[in-house]
Amino acid sequence: MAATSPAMTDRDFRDEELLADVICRLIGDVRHVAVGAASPIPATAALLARQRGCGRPYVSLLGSRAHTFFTDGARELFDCAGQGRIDVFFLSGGQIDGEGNINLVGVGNYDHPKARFPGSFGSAYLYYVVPKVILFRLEHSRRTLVPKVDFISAPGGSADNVFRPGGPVALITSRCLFDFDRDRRRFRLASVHPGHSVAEVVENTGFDFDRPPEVPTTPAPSVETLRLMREVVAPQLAEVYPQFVKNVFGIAATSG
Amino acid sequence: MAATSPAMTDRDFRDEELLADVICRLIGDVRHVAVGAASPIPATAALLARQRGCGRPYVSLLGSRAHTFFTDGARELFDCAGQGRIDVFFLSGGQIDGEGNINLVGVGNYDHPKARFPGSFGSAYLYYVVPKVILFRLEHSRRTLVPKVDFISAPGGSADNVFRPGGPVALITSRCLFDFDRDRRRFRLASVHPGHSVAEVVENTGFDFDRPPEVPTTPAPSVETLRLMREVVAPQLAEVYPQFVKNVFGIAATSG
Amino acid sequence: MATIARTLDDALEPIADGCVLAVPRESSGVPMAATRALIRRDVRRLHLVALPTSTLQADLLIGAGCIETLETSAVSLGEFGPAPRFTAAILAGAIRMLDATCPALHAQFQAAEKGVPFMPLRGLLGSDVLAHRPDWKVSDNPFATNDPVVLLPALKPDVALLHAPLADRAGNVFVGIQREFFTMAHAAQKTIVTVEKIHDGDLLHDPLLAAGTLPGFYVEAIAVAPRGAWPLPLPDHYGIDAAHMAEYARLAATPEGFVQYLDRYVHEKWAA
Amino acid sequence: MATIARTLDDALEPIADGCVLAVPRESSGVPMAATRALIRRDVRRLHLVALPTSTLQADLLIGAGCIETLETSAVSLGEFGPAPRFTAAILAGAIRMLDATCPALHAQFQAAEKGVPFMPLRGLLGSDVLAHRPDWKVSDNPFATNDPVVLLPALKPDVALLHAPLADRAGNVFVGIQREFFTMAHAAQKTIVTVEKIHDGDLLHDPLLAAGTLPGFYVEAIAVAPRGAWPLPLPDHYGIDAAHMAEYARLAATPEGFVQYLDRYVHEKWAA
Repeated sequence: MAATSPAMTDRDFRDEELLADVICRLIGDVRHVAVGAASPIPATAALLARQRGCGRPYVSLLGSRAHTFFTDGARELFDCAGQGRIDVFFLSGGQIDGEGNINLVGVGNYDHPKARFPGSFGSAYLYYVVPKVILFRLEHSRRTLVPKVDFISAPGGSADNVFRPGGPVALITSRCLFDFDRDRRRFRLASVHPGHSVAEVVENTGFDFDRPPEVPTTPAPSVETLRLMREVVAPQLAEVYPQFVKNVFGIAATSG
Repeated sequence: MAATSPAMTDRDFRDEELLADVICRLIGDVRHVAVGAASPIPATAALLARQRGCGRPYVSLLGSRAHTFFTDGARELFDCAGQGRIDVFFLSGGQIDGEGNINLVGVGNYDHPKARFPGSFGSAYLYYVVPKVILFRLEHSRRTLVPKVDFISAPGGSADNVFRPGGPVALITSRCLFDFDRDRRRFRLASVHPGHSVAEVVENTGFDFDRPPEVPTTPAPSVETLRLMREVVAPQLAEVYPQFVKNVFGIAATSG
Repeated sequence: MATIARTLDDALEPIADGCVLAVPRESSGVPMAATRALIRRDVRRLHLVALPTSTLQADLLIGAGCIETLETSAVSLGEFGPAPRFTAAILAGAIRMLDATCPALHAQFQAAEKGVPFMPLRGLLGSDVLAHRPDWKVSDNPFATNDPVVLLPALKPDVALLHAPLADRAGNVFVGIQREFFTMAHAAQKTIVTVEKIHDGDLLHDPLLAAGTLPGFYVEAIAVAPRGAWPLPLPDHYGIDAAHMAEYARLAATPEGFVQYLDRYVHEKWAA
Repeated sequence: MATIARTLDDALEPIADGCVLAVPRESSGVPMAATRALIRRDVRRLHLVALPTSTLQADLLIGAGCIETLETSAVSLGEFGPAPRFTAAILAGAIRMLDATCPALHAQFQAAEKGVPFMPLRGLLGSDVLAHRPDWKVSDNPFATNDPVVLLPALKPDVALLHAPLADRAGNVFVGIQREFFTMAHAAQKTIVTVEKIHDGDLLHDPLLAAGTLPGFYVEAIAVAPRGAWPLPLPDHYGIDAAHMAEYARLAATPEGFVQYLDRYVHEKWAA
């Protein structure tokens, strides 16, 4: 079914597949992963994790009818997270800064912005209560990864007296993977994707971050992982992300 | 269907039928009447009102599957009342006092009671928010209608700064009908049921109340009202009140 | 993920002595087979929360000595009269009673469901229900002036115990319009459900069934218990067993009669 | 009691200029036929509350000049890119924006549903979402020490406007798992629903349908609008019209293109 070449090697993968594989490892062994709107790569990763885990974790894709375990309306995701039942969620940002603050609202002054993003969605809540929030931003530039966000949709850390069981654990971009140290509120370069360099990451990152003396290369997805993604996961994604599945996996969307 | 004698006159009615007729008039022209647990006579009155009103008001009987318009679980009645959508509700009391306070909990000291009633049910909320609460207590004695209740499940009136769109409008007993004056927090004798007297009411009432110089007799239900109750309403009641329907209307309960 | 337990007793294992156990009202589907199994197991010191009221279930558990604290808005046998063991226990001071009012309990479960520490509620002010609940607080509504409002703390039971018509093998449970089952399962740490029968297929896949289905990830264990609400009703399935309720009311009127009832209907005839 | 309106315009009559209008998210059933009818009627100064987000609907109403205030958590066209008229209006300062976060809006509707003045919510502290909402307050949790919590005021829309699969002649509306429709209808003064078709029989009488049915007494008016969510999806009924969404994104990128879109799809072809 998947539009792959017959002779697959370890290098025959697309960036999206590498990122989904990385995110799948970050998800780990958990009970329930929820994926918000407009997040096709995290959705791929979550369904891959469920495929590998033989049905564990539960995966709820916002906007999906087939991949949802919610029957109590639009608020259930948030209630469920408030109950501590959502282990992993994904957030992005028009801007993300070195303290893990994310901006989904706009650039410049709030009342007279220079650019406007869609809005904060559920971030101003989920970032606080979901234990493992994985930040995801493909565009890795000084425009997106900034010293200080112009608007805090949700902060990377909170004062000690703020109820905050959740927060960021990592940031993945098209160039690299950062871990987040919650105590120090700082990112640390964890690995650089194949074909990219530490120097390039430094040059394109607007905030300071820690890095070990030796930065590993992000491991490529295995042949079996690629097969699972293309043959099993991709068709499941088509319901919510028809364009993405068509562009990345070459699968035509079925009509809704 | 109804077990009535063939030749019906105005006197051929039971006490329950008189009371249901009185309550039906108290209900008036409203949108939604809700009836709580263990209230067969108010339930008769509400269904009679709906029958007369050609489907208006909505009638929701707690515990009924056929007579309920609620599909959001056990809390919907209370939410609905909080929204101002329930116009009439019924409450009773092991004790009721002259200020309209009701006691559904017990007699004597709360921690060492001499008698215990089932409990306050929803009274401590509905009495405040439902505009027309009709108090209903068959036993009219100095034991039930007391100078001061031992436990206030819900007060008849509230301080000016308490949110209180609702409260009592009347108290109906086996002997008479009282109106309630919310401003003065006092009952006023409105009518005495056929076969009972003002003197008897005074003797059996533990609290002070107002009364006009001439106290009318509660009018008897019309032939048409009795027919509606017996032939149309009674069968509808059997689902929730099989014992009552059997005892009052002589209709055998169908199995559930 | 929910598992279909081999036996009812296996499913009930998480209900430990002393736990906070939430159960539903009579007209929603009361797990009576499970209740009898708990009495046979001789569970002790339960903090029973009946949302929002109870009938036979609370009375039976009280009579059998399983209850330390009862938190609810009312207990009676409805048309069959007062709840005799409840009344006797209160008069004897044998249980700790937390008198509530129905919407307050609903609000407390909803607070737990939403992961918020408390929920405001109108009403209550000036009542002795409020006066006897030091765990409930009066606060000023910050969005108005001179507007007191009651704040109720979130109620998070250890276990919610429910009876429903159907469950599938993935642990999804069809509860229909008994929506408080959702709130109870959301609020509780663990949820145990007895069902009339197992549904072949996935309850979430049928749009009609899905609308009344509690997803399996809220459910700890499921046991099949046909007529598991008996002698209480299961809406749309069976009605109350009026003759049995009358017999219970008669027997439970005395301690001796209650023991006879237990022998006849809990310990012997209905033993696993 | 709900009435089945003769025409869509008749049903929409309660939506007056300047009213607070609540609408649902894309994946629940957005009343797009009704939205086009409102634009044709040239409704003005709406305070639109999209629970919790919006896509084409808000963008179209903004572009057509119907919106004075927008209260929601995000507006975009999803896979089809940013919402161009929304973005342009914000940059031009043409609408008043109340930025929210999804669970805050849900909590505000739930407060109205429960008849309580406010609802607490976790999160939010330290965010600029909170900083720009003087109508939200920070309070101390009275059940703990040094535990700030945000309080959100009840949000009671004048009208909730929804699209659902079915309604019956008694005004009951089948909404399935789109439970936020319940909360919206409970919270709103009036609720107007467009439906794919009329169901013969009573939706409340079938136990399966009843579990997903909003009772008619919450509903002011119903109009039949087949494919009434088009080009947005109606769950379990039809998907999004991707080609149309791409065309919209392309045309609405400029004011001139947006006018062309209105002419083509709102004013002419689809006029009643």
